[in-house]
Amino acid sequence: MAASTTTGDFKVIGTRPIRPDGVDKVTGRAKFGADYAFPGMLHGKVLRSPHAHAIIKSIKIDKALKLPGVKAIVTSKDLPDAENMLEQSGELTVNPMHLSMNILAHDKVLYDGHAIAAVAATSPHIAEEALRLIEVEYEVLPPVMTVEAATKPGAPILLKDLRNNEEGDKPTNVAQHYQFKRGDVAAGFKAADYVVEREFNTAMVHQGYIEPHNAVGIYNSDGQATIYCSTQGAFDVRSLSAHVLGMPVGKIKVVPAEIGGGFGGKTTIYLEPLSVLLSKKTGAPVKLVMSRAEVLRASGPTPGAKIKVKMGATRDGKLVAAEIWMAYQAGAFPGSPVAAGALCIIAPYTVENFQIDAYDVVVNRPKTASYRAPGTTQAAFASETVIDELAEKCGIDPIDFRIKNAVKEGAPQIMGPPFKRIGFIQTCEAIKNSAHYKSKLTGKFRGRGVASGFWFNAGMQSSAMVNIHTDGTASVVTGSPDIGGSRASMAMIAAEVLGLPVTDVRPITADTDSIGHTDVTAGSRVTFATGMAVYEAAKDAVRQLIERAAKVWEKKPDEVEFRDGILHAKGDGVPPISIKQLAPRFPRTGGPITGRASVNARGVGPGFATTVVDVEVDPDTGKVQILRCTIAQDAGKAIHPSYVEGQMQGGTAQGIGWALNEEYFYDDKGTLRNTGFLDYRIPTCLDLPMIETIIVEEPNPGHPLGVRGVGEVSIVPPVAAVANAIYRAVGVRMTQTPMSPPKLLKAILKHRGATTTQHSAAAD
Amino acid sequence: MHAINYDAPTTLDQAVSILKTHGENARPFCGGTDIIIQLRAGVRRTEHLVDVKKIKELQVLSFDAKKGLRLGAAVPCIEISESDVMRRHYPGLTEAAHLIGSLQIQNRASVGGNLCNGSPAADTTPALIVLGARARIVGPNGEREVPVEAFVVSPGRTVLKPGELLVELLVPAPAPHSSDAYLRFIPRNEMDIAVVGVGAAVTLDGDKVKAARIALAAVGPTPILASKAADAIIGMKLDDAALEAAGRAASAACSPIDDMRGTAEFRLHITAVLTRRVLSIAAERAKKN
Amino acid sequence: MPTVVIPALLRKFTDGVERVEVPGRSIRELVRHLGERFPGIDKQLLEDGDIRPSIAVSIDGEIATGGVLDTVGEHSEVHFIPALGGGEV
Amino acid sequence: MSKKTLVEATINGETVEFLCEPRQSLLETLRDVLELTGSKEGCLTGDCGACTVLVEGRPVCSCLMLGVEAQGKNITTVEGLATNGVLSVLQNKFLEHAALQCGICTPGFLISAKSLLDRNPKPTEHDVRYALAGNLCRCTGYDKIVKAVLDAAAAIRSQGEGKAAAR
Repeated sequence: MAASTTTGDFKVIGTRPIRPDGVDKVTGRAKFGADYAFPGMLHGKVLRSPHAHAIIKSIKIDKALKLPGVKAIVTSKDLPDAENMLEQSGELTVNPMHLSMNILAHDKVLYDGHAIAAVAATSPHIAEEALRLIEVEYEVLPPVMTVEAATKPGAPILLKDLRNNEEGDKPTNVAQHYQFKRGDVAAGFKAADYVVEREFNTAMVHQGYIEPHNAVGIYNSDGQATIYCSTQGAFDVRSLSAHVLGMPVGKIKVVPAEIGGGFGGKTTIYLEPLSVLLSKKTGAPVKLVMSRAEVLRASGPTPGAKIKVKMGATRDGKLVAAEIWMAYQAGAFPGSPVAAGALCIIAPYTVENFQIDAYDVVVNRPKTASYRAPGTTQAAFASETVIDELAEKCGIDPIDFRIKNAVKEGAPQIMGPPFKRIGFIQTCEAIKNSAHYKSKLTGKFRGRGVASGFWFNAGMQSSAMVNIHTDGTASVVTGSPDIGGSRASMAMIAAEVLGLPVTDVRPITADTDSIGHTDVTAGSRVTFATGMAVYEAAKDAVRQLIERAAKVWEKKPDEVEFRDGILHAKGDGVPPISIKQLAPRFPRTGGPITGRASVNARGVGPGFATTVVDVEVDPDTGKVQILRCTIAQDAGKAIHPSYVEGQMQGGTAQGIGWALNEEYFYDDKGTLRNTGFLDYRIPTCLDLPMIETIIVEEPNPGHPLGVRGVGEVSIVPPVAAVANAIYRAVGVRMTQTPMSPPKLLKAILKHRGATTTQHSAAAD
Repeated sequence: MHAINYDAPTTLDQAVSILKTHGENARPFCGGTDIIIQLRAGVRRTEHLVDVKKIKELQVLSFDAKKGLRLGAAVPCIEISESDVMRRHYPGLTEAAHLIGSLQIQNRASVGGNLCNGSPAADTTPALIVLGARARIVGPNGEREVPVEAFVVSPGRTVLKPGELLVELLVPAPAPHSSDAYLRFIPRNEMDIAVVGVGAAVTLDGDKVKAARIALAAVGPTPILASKAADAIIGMKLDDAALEAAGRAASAACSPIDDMRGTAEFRLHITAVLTRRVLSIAAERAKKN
Repeated sequence: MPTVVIPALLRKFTDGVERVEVPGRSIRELVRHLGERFPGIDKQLLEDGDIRPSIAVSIDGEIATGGVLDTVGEHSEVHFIPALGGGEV
Repeated sequence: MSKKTLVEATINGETVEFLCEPRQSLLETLRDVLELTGSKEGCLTGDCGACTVLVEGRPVCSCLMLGVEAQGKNITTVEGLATNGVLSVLQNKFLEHAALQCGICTPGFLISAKSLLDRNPKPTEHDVRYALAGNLCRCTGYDKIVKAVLDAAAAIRSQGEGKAAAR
């Protein structure tokens, strides 16, 4: 891979063409997972635990099986044994035993909503009625809902085999301890003029994609299974399902349907192996679709966190020390993104002395999954609030404070290696120079807050093919499900290299049998890594076009040049020809042209974003209105600026929802109370202003087009930015999410009480 | 959902007869925006849904300056919020109807259905109560009228007996120098259920309050007529002290719970805040009438 | 000689030393030499003869993808860090 | 299983007859019986709006209406928005403005937006946001959706003016 960055003129990249799948999406023709139907198809439903923590003593299915229309029922007895070990699967590590236990509870249920059995019947209504006839006997255990409850001495143990890296053979709920440190923390704090120390608590929140999980499984008598589903990674569904079902990977084909949002939540499996098991038992295709309540109770939200941050700065605004303790709720099985959170929490700043301790803790909540910059929004809420406070103590504008401490090329990352070319300061400068930040915010109970965020982005494996058709147009085949418009970017990259108009390039997302392995659509990696594969595949096609033209002209390939879609013979007066003119000659010059490339992409460029938010607080109710919001983000190079802006706006909106109202609300029995969009409150159209965007383009030297991932970092700053804005509006520092009206009002009243007491004390 | 039967009678007699035949196993069905969800979730069970939308008595929306308002139980909320007559004479009830769910919900849900669902958080119920509305009920044993404040008996349960049907709501004509208002508190700006709702109707005599009614939603097991809160301002000028007193009395009338929508403590505070705000709005409107 | 930066929690094997120079031209050789000098540390890094799935290797500032097969230069700086991303399923 | 009922309705301008159980929602009927899968299921509680269709020109959540209630009604789904294969102004504006990412909410938004523009040709930003508040989108932050609807309104108005001038 050439490390040089293309900065030349682009013809297609940077323009805003209509997305190739657009018409299907506005006419209702696009087929999402739940839209698939097959002759003789059965409908499946899943029985779920009403208890947060209980031993399953028995499951009786006889009555349910007798209900007319019921064709099969599966429980964990139908699953093969799976190994208790760790294996790499794309962005995630996988423990097959834990995965199997999450698909169908083995001997214990570990959260409200944990799957116990699945039914296939001739209609979804009959399958649902059958669930009520399955009799499960439980021995209910005390639920362990928080990090504190899970780590106190004598806490009930969720997983009897769980051991961590520090406590030897002692059963525990702490799955892992991570530590990162550098320099001399004590000396650092000694040098500090100001020290701020606060404890933060964030609620578990959900990605909130509008499309529920779904799967159609078809098992054939020859042992071959096909799964249609909405997923971020068809190849991961294949390998994870193979683990759970004890099937060879090669016996499973996964066809990725259109996907109605994922944000990380559709990188694992829930229904897919059940659809195959039920199909195997019945001989018919079986479709399962989760209800919204099932999505909230039993898919993978992102952890609630407890984070203690202590940071020190000198009077002139230089950060000198940080001491951080963080513990994340992994859910019922190990594997929260707490390590990522730890590596990101102060990543935007140069701090010479720090120690970060991070703990992954199991609790009786659903197993968490990825959510947009996993683990980092929680972390940034804590650190960026403390930084805001330090800036205030130093009397420095919060943006200037960030710029003063910002990491630059060559500065060591938390994990050690130095940064390459990055655009953090540029995002700060962009906000500082924005019309928004320069505007004056007037009015009572209004405040402006800023915050920044960092996310690594991911590389990993991708495959791509570029086929040149007989009329000189092309198709681009990749294995990356398109959740935000990435197909448009893939077509644009191929069109740029081939010198074709983008409308002459059709992109498709292929199934697992039709393209080489491609890792999950996550980690902001599609435009970066799959884009790299597409770029290489298109270059491969160009190389072949040159060879063919050389053959036609009876020249050597190095005597042919390819520019803007036209082949030129060097030297003599041979008239140049276009791909279209050359295409009819393919049969006589060696057959069809397919460019191919597979990459395990290196050269990932991290992303930074800085966000400014204006709020107005109703001091009598604690309700917050977002008045104005602007985000600046480094995209490296924006292939399709509209969809880059879309990622920035969408992440910002999710961050605002996280800040203000979203939370998992469990009662004292560990039952989730808000299982629908009525009480799991994601922002509506009326809750948000227009979200202004500034795309910063600081090219990533590790990508041929300068691309960085853009999908995730936008969600990182808003929670802290809102908290900082609330502080400036009403004088209270919020240290928990959501900053919902009851919580904010309580803080305001407490603050008002405190200030009144102070005033009256002064008056006395 | 379990299997159900569906009927769509076109006359009151037919409806009552079907409801009587099936007794406990039948339920009137209107906009469906609550009951379909409840049947799906298994929190309510019924064998027969009796769709009452085709009965013309339930679709009446008429206003008479002397007799007041007749509001058929099946009139969708959207017709109320789009009605100039309603906005002029009953602005509080109109805004309550306008607050229910999204436009998609308002096109289906009715004020009568909102009442029969028996939720303590129903937005239109306090708005009806403050107007002195009465519910006209028809059943196998004839007709009866019940004041709206007595209609809901516990969460999800009403005075309707098996076989009975709410036909219409009768609302007195507004007195001179009077008006009404309704405010609710929700965490977002749309799509939520009231954490607290407060309705008020005020009649002025010069700058003093001649008559008033205040009703509360989502702060007890049923909608609450807060008479003591109204008593606190009757005969008074609506100044800050009077508003404070009304707010305190309204809070005192509540018995809220902690839940995912808010803590009891929060609800008590918000009840006082909204009572002050809604009284000011109602009084401003009354001055113009 | 390449430099290996020891992760904080493995510094108990190195008496708290953070940076060590280790001979070798591949990750496999570096880990073997590390293990010879600091007994036990190699077992923390390896599983079935390759780098553990929960650990990523950074060579000269870039996440490497070849596990023990990746080659290192005379002056390379190597970090062992947690595998990033969304956690575990 | 409860007995199926024969229902006759006009869907996207065509008279159709279909059989459905009373417990089947209009959404289920459209998707599973009539194979019109453009209307989406997001919540089944009327909170997300992905299943929005027009019934007698008014937007409703088809998940909260029974299939049997469609008897004699005139219903429009996303499949009925284009005319003879030509996209409506709204559909085109959604594409031009990149007003969709995953696209699962798009059918519902298009229907709600159509209902707004049919009644209010000159909506303000607030009018648009209010009319779309019953439709949840998790991808876009709504910015580009609101802009697309405002631009569609302007385009429809100028078309109308063009036609008026031509007369």
